[in-house]
Amino acid sequence: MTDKNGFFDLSKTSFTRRTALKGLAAGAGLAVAPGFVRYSQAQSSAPIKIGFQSHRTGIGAAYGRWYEKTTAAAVKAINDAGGINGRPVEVIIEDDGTDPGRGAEVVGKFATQHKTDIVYGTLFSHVVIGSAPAAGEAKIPYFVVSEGHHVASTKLNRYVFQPGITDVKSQIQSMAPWIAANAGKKVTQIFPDFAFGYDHRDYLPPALKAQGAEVIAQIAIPPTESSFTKYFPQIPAETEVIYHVMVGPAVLTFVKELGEFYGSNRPQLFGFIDSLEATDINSPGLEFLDGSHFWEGSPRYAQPDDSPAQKAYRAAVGIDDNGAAVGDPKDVSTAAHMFGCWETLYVVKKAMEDAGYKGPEDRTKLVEATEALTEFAEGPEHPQGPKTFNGKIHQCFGIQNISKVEGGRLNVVHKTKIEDGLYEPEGDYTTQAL
Amino acid sequence: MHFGPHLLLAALEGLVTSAVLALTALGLSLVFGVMRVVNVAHGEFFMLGAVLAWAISTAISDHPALGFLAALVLAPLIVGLIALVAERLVLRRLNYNPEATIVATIGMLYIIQQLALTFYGPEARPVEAPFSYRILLPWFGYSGYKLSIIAASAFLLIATWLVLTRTKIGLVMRATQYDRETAQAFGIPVERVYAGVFAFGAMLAAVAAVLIVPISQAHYLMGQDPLLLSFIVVIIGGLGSLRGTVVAAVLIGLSDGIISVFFSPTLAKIIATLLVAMVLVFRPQGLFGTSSR
Amino acid sequence: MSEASPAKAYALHLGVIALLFALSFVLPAYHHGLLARIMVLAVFAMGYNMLFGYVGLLSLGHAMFFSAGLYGAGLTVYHFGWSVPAAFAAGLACGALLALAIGLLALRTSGVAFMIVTMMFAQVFYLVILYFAAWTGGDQGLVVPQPARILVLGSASLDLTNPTVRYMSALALFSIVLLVTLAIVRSRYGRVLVAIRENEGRTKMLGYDTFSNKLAAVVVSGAICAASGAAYALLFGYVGSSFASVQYSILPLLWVLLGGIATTLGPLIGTLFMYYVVDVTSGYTSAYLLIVGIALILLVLFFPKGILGTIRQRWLGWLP
Amino acid sequence: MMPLLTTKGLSRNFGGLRAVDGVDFALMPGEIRAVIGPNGAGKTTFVSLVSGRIQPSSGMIVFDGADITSLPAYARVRLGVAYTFQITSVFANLTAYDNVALPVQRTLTDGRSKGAVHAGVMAALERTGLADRAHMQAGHLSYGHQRLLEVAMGLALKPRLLILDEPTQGLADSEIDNFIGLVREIANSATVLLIEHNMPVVMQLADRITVFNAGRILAEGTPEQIRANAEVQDAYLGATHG
Repeated sequence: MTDKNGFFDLSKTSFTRRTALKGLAAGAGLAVAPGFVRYSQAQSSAPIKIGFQSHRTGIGAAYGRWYEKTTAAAVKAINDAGGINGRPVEVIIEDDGTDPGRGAEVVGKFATQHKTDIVYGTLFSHVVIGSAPAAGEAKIPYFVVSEGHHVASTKLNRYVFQPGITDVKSQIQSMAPWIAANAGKKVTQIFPDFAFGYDHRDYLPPALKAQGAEVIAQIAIPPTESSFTKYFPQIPAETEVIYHVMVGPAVLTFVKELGEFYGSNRPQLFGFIDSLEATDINSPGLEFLDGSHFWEGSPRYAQPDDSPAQKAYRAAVGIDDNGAAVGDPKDVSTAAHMFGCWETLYVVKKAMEDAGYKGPEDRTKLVEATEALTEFAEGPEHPQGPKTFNGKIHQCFGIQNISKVEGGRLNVVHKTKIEDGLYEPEGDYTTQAL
Repeated sequence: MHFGPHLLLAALEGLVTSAVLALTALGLSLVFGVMRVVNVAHGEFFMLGAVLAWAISTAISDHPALGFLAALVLAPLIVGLIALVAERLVLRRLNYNPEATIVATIGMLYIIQQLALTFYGPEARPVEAPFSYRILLPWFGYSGYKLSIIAASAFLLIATWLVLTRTKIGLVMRATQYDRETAQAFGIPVERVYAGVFAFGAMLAAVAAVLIVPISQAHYLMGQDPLLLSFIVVIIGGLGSLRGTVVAAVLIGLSDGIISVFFSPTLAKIIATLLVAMVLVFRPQGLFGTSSR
Repeated sequence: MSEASPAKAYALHLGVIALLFALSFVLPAYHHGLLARIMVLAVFAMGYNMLFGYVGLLSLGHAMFFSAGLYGAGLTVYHFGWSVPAAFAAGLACGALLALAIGLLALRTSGVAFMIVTMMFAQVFYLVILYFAAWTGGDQGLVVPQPARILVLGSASLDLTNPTVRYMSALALFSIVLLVTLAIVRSRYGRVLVAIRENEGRTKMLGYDTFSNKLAAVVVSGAICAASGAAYALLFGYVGSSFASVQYSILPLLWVLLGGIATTLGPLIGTLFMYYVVDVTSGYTSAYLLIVGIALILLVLFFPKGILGTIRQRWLGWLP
Repeated sequence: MMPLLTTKGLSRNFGGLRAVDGVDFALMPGEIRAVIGPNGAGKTTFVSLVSGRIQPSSGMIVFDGADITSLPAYARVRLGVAYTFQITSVFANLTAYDNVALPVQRTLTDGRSKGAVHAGVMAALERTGLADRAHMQAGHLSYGHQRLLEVAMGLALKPRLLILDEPTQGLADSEIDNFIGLVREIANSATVLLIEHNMPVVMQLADRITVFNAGRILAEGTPEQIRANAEVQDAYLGATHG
């Protein structure tokens, strides 16, 4: 697994040595790691192979890099503790180019060439949906870390699971009570004019209505847009809260332009941190966000009440108290999502052990064992918090964080309850044939 | 917000888009007009300009204005040099064959994009504006830096226009554009002109990118949209017509801003794209081009 | 193009089809699956070559014809539960009709303007897919349900999700299109298309209505690309807007140029080559796009006529 | 007898220039008609109007009793108006065979001739003496042979009116003699309209001559009449030979 250190970081002499040393240390650490030694001596059990479909190139690359780091950390932790069923875990990475066509090919490649036991890892919804048929046909379990509602919608198939991160429908629903009670009753939504935005467009208004608040305007912004100011006049003057959720490289522009437009005299802001994943909250132009609130899956900044599990997780992945890579404060992680990789791998471990998984012939057993899971307790395996799992819709539900931007960092001010995000299942995968 | 201010804001935004677009498209238009080369990698030169601006301004981080000015000078020079090398190593050896150069520039696109991803990374990174003055209008606030982009672009366009029309360099370029063989017969070093034009075209894209990067971040995939838009502008404006390119850029930029006032944005894009396509269908020489040559 | 050696040409093409058939029984699973996909996409490239190679019209918008087939077939199955043959026909019809409409407009232009106009129409098509997200699934796309992907032929039913059935279906489509292409290219009509490519004005003065001929070529090309798209939806079960993006307009151009412009087998070879370059290099480095880029430049510098074009020029002049 | 081709008040402006200016012209079936005139007299523009390559500004063209003024070029070709280019424009990358096959298959489709493409092509190639070069690429033929191929393509169209635009330009003297024989043979089955600078060729071939000057018809008559015409001598022959 490669850690792409920026070229320009290397060009700064002060970093060169440190990066090199870090690399040496990591190599040495790997060589003496207990798990590593044990397997190289024992060689009795072949590794469990996990195919990691990663966004190495294309629009999702910033997420892909951090998903790889988290995965590497989780796999190391699992292997250090004896692997799965006593067998080491080996991760094989293929780039899907953040493209659904290539994604499906990559799933095929895992299933038939690398002959991995499962496929895992994808984030972007269109890649998940594009790859799902290939996984279903190859009958290979496909564990995604996407937060999309597609798995829970039961429109995919029985081999696709999302056990490590709450889906967006649930996230939105659990935000509504806090927004209505603390931010304001008249909400204007700004969202990207594609599927990710539609989840917010469709699920927020009913959730707010149930809390006695209302959405007074919905502003969709086309995915190709790189400048946003011209949409801001559509925000009604009586707006109390701007609910914003933008993704892609232009989000920084979005926030900066919002700042230029309103100055200090602005409505309340509530956003999904997706807007600013992998982006330093202290970037020039973002001062405007001070005092605003964000949804976070897992908090980017270390919190005073962090559990030991959370601290251990952060150390293992290699992020500092500000959620940036240890040693490079400019390399900000995708903390709000990438914990899902860690937790998903532990779910896989649990399900494989429950199923007595031995090899690809046991894949159906693995599916059934995963479906039988109901709860994940908070702990080293689930550092983000406790979760419930609905085996019928293959989706987990966890707590969500609402954080306030204060003094250039994000402080958690509210944690939702799991029940806030539960909804009626839309179908049942377990009735499908295996 | 009332309709008047809304329109004003849309127009301002449109002008900023136009200013950057005009520079980028002019680069494409020159390369296309003089060399008959469809440079698919033009957007990547734009991206390189932005990425280099980030690198340079990060290296010189004492004062944002200083870093930005250094980037404004250095980034285009480096990009121009890269373009020059590409021209020497690839385009010249293809004898500027139109189809072959399309494939070759697609190849360059992949190479530049991948190198940017490998060495710069997948994140969008901001560059601080040289100054951050917020102009307070009665209805809304507006970035003073954005207005300065319009001015800078206008200045560069006028300078380019003067070079093209008033100097010997411009004459030589126009002669080469008109007829390569004849120009050669008159002792014009066509190959050197081509190399110069290709580098200059890339530099224009890079300058445009340095200007825009303080308001829209450097990202390794940022070259795609400018490429598409520049193509449109070049065709609408008519080949090799500087005036046409600028007018078309303003037209596209403003319509992009203003149509979005009236329609849902995706629908607005559909309508705008369709309109431009129809212009091309019924006036393929562009709005300002001459019909035959 | 000449009347010589028809037997040789047909023998070669039938040989290629026989080889692909035989490969089905020996290839390892992964390559078996990959080749099925490559054959479907090679049909896309053949459709593109029809227009680009033989008529000399460089379109940058063929993704719209591919995705017209993709959505034409995928959406009729998804929303109306149409059968596989009906959905395939719907996809084909969508592509042909779209091509007719686009051809009527775009053929008023030529050269670079044609490139840009086709690119813009494709962009409109792409945005329309996003705009009607309620129907199309927008950028996320839709999964064509697995139970709907069963081809019922009389009493027999073929499950298109089965690897062998899928391979054979892809091969059948590929073979039909290959032989149809060969027949067109060797026909009088094919000769007229090449004449238009070489010198349209002169062709007019030989009594040919070049506009109608070009329009027919756009429709044939669009229909072939749509067939590929429809097959893709039915065989691989996913429709999505990324197949309508500019990237998928550039890909067939690359495949054709690599394999050999205006050669009947070039599209297959180009698609095959490109797929394996990406597949092999991506195993070694995530910077495989770099290698693709360098490969493109080297090819165009040293094999400007593509793989098969170079072979034809140097050794086998009779290749169609 | 009805004329095969008539034009009435045929004009064409390019910007301010009247390249063809109100030309009334008539051509009888079976004739070999030469059109001569100084450079820029409007000869090529005139035949381009007749063939439909460019549209007239005003006036009317009647072919075989039918008004063809608004017909596109390809439709006129199908009626039997064939045009061979002043600048050789054979399909350089196609074989000689394919070059001729294009017009042959055209007439077969139209039902204006019968048989197979192959027979038709070989007949046309044999008539022009190119049969043994059928499978050479046209671009690799010598200049003279390319001119002959051009004529073969015209012939293969089975024209009723064959327009030859400066067919002998660039040919060697020996080739010109062969060429004269060929045109005489063509005239057995088609009417020939010939633009030609080479006066000996004109005088040998033409039944009648039309002289253009400044976009108008200056004179028309048999070779003898034209040779004797003082106006023509002033405007044209004098200018060329004096």
